[in-house]
Amino acid sequence: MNTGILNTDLIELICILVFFLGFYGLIATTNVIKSIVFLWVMEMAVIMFFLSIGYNIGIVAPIGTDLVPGQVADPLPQALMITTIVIGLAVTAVNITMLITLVRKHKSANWDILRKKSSES
Amino acid sequence: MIYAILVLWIFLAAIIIPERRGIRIIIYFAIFSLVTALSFFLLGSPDVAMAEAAISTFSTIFFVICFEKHFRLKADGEGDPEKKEVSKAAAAKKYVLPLLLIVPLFALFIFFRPGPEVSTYLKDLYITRFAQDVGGVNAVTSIYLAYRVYDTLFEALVLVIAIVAVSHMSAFKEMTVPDGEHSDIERDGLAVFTIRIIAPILLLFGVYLVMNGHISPGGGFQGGVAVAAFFICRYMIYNIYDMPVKKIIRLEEVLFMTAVAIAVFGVFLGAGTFVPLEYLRLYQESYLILMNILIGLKVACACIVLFYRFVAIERR
Amino acid sequence: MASILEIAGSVLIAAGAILMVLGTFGLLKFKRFYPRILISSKIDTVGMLTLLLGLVVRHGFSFFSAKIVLIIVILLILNPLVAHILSRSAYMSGE
Amino acid sequence: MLTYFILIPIIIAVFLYMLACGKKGRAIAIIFQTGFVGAVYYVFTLTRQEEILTNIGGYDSILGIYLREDTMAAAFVLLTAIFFLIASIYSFREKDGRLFWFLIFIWQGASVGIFLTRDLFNAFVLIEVVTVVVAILIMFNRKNRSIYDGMFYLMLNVLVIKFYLLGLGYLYRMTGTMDIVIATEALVGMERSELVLPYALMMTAIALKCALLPMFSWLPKAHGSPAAPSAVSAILSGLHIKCTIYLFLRMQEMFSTLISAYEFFLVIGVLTGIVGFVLAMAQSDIKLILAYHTISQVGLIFAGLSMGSYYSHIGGMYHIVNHALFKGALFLSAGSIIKAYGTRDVYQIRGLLRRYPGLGIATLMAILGITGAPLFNGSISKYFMATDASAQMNVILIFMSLGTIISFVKYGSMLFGKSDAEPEAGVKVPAEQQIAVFALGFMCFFTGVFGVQSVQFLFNTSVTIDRLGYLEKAGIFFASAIAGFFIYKYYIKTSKLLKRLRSFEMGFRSACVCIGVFFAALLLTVGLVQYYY
Repeated sequence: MNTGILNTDLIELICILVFFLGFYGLIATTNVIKSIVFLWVMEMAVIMFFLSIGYNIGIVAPIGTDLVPGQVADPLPQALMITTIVIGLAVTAVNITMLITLVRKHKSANWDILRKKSSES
Repeated sequence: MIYAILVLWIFLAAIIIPERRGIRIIIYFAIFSLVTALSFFLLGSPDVAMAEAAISTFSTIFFVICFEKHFRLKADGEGDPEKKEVSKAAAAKKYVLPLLLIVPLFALFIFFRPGPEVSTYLKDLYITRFAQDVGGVNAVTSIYLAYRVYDTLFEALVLVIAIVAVSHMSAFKEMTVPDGEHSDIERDGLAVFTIRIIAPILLLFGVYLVMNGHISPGGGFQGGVAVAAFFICRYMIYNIYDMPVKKIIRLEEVLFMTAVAIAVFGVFLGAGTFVPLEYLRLYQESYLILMNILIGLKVACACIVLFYRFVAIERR
Repeated sequence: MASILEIAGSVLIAAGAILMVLGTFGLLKFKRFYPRILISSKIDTVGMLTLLLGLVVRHGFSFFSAKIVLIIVILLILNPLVAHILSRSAYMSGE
Repeated sequence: MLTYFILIPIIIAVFLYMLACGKKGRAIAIIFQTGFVGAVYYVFTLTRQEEILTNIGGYDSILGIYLREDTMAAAFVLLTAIFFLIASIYSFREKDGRLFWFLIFIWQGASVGIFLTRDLFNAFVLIEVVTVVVAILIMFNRKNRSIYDGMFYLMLNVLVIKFYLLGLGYLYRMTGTMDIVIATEALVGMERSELVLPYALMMTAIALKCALLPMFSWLPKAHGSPAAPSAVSAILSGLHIKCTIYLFLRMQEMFSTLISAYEFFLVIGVLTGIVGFVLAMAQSDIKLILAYHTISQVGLIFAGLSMGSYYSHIGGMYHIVNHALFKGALFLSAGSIIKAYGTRDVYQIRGLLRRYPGLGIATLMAILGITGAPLFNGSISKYFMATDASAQMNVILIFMSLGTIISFVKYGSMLFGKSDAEPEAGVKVPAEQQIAVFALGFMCFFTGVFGVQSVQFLFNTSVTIDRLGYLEKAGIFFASAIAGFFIYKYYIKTSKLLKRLRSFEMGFRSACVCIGVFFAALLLTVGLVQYYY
């Protein structure tokens, strides 16, 4: 049981690390396409965190009859995360359409240049 | 084993940051998504892993088209007038300065991290109750389609809005490509031949996922994307742009309305309580299958439209 | 009886793993594109197939094995295709 | 029962979009909105006795999702219904109506959903729906820089919602539920130090959506966007911000047994208020003046809600409603003014009262409301805020209202005078727009005269106003109005610093840094207070 807690702990740390890597990427890059990629990376980190709640070695998927609560993964975060992923897809599609329209207009995908050219027009 | 994969995961997330070449970013991102899906599976959630694998394929297509457009336009036009040779000191400044914020933030985060106790109250309730409440075998689908179908409806709504948004915000108003303006893809005989073999299997797999969502991993969403992939294969085989997009969008809206109606009559009104006990199981299973089919078709429609918009119209 | 099958399966899995390690070594050793694609398709096809066959042998005749056989079939179709497309596009872009 | 308040607008939205009926569609829209107000009012009266609960699906225990409508939620839902009715009347002749009504109706349903839901994950889903809808509406006419604005808004909001989700994950891990009420019960026995992180994560997300101090850069872009229809700007300022303030209240309530960062939000609120009106003074675009003013008013609301006394809380709550009324009136009239005069420059528009008396009077009433003139609604909420406040706080409030007055002297100078940009006699403001603007303007007056009764009606609590204290406030208002007029005339008009501030703008990366800084500050404050006590 003790090792089980340690396991979740380590995965949680990794998730936070990737979350902040994504955040760092957002601050450090000037390219909008890369920003969208990093938003996705952050989302993956959050989803991984949700799924790792209650993780233990030897845990199985919550599928089947007569499940024992101690041995299966938590089904609620999984159901919620499917929702999150689908929303992420929709938002990314909207985002990229906006971006392509902008790129077509200003011939650049740089945050600073886009801002400058947008306020000119 | 999962730790080895997670280390690779961190490495892939980190390696995207300094990368400047678009094609490499896409490749790293695709591998990142695949590794994520694999670790989801190892964490005991095959449903999410499938959804992630399906979605990452789609978003990779989006990114490819976006980068392609970007580079072609950059090469066509005058390029950026402001573009200067970036000195090493400036580049270092760009990457080192944010660290001054991120590292303390990370340290603070670790410092204030709450303890590792996990409350399993709700989980235990779900595990022990879902079989008799909802009648499914897959707990995830049961929650997704019955306990929290209210969330799922809004998730479906976001896709509807996204499609409306994509066609509204695009630089091109038309829904279909006029003749003679296709940007043909370079096609290879062997590839077309193989895709011809694979495509029916893909369709079969998608239908299997949709129909068996309530008893095995998968479900409407994952299956729907696989069905959409079949139509992508069709595009790759014949290189045609004759998708009736308007009709598909209309169909998607009708399916959404139907899904709302089924959810209202199946769950919100508490219809399960009025069904005689000997038919309860039948009622519950048919509700789950019906809902899975509706959502699967809806998602398939949405993905087809999105793919078509991006590949046929935005790419021009 | 089962143990013989298990041993045979384990041997196959080990062989697959060794093939993969050798392939990775080759991938690092060669610098040009075409040798690399040659090696990487070895990893994909031979190494992976041996490993999966080992799993099938270990598990005997079951639903699980059937699914793995399906994976083997898909791999057999797709792997050569991927290698072909990669080398073709490399050739066309003038590598 | 409550489910249908959310689902029916959405179903009608998709229905209208599918049938693609342009002129019939808007008639259906108005009829539906009127009926919706009636239905909401009926439920509103029901909630006076007890709160209404709906268990979706009727599953036992806490397995499903609960919707609830209590006194506070009922007031917000009523406000939403009335506001959307007026906005619909205003934009009766909107071009491209098919898409417009589709998005407006979905927005309405999702907003009502945010007010009613008890489930935090459901709130997340609804917020995402609203975010995408708003992003499309911001760039509705696809002019000038609106696509950049829309993308900026969307990406910043999508980024910050990840913080919310991570905090929600921690909360779920600790309490094992996502329901606000049950989580409140579960949190009682917890250690304070454990909750610091989820609190900070979720509050950062909410603070960005409320446009608190370092993170307001998206708001002027979104609210002042030239491409958005005026009704959209009005709803954004009047209602959309309130959704997140409502969530802030609920979240504070949930954590209040262990964490109360009231001092932090008080300081941030005051600073936001000051920065907001300073930037508003610098602008010359009338929509941007109003947009920056929204920031200032949100700061004031946060200050009122965080002061901690009963009366200041009531004042903050009432100011939310008031702000919706007068900011709605101002944004709607601004839309008509821009159409009539063909310019957005505040210095070129003159003689509004003479040309368009209806619009002019409504604008005047709204200005009197927002500056806190006696007999108008702003004065009531500001009076309540100042009732139990300390002496320093009183000074700060007077200073903030002085700032508001100064910038509205500038805005109000549109009402009088003469200029070249005056329109030909032919340009007419449609009747329904005048009706909508006038209705909101009149409501500012009405809720001011019957202030005490309105508070009792909306929030179901009893309040009293001390006549003498109110007179004193009125005296202070007149004094500061005169002071404000002279400050505007002799300092603001000629100030070089303010002209430089006009081009103040944050890029995306700086906005991300601001999020990080705010998060760190909140974490440190809440964490250090914990060691201090």
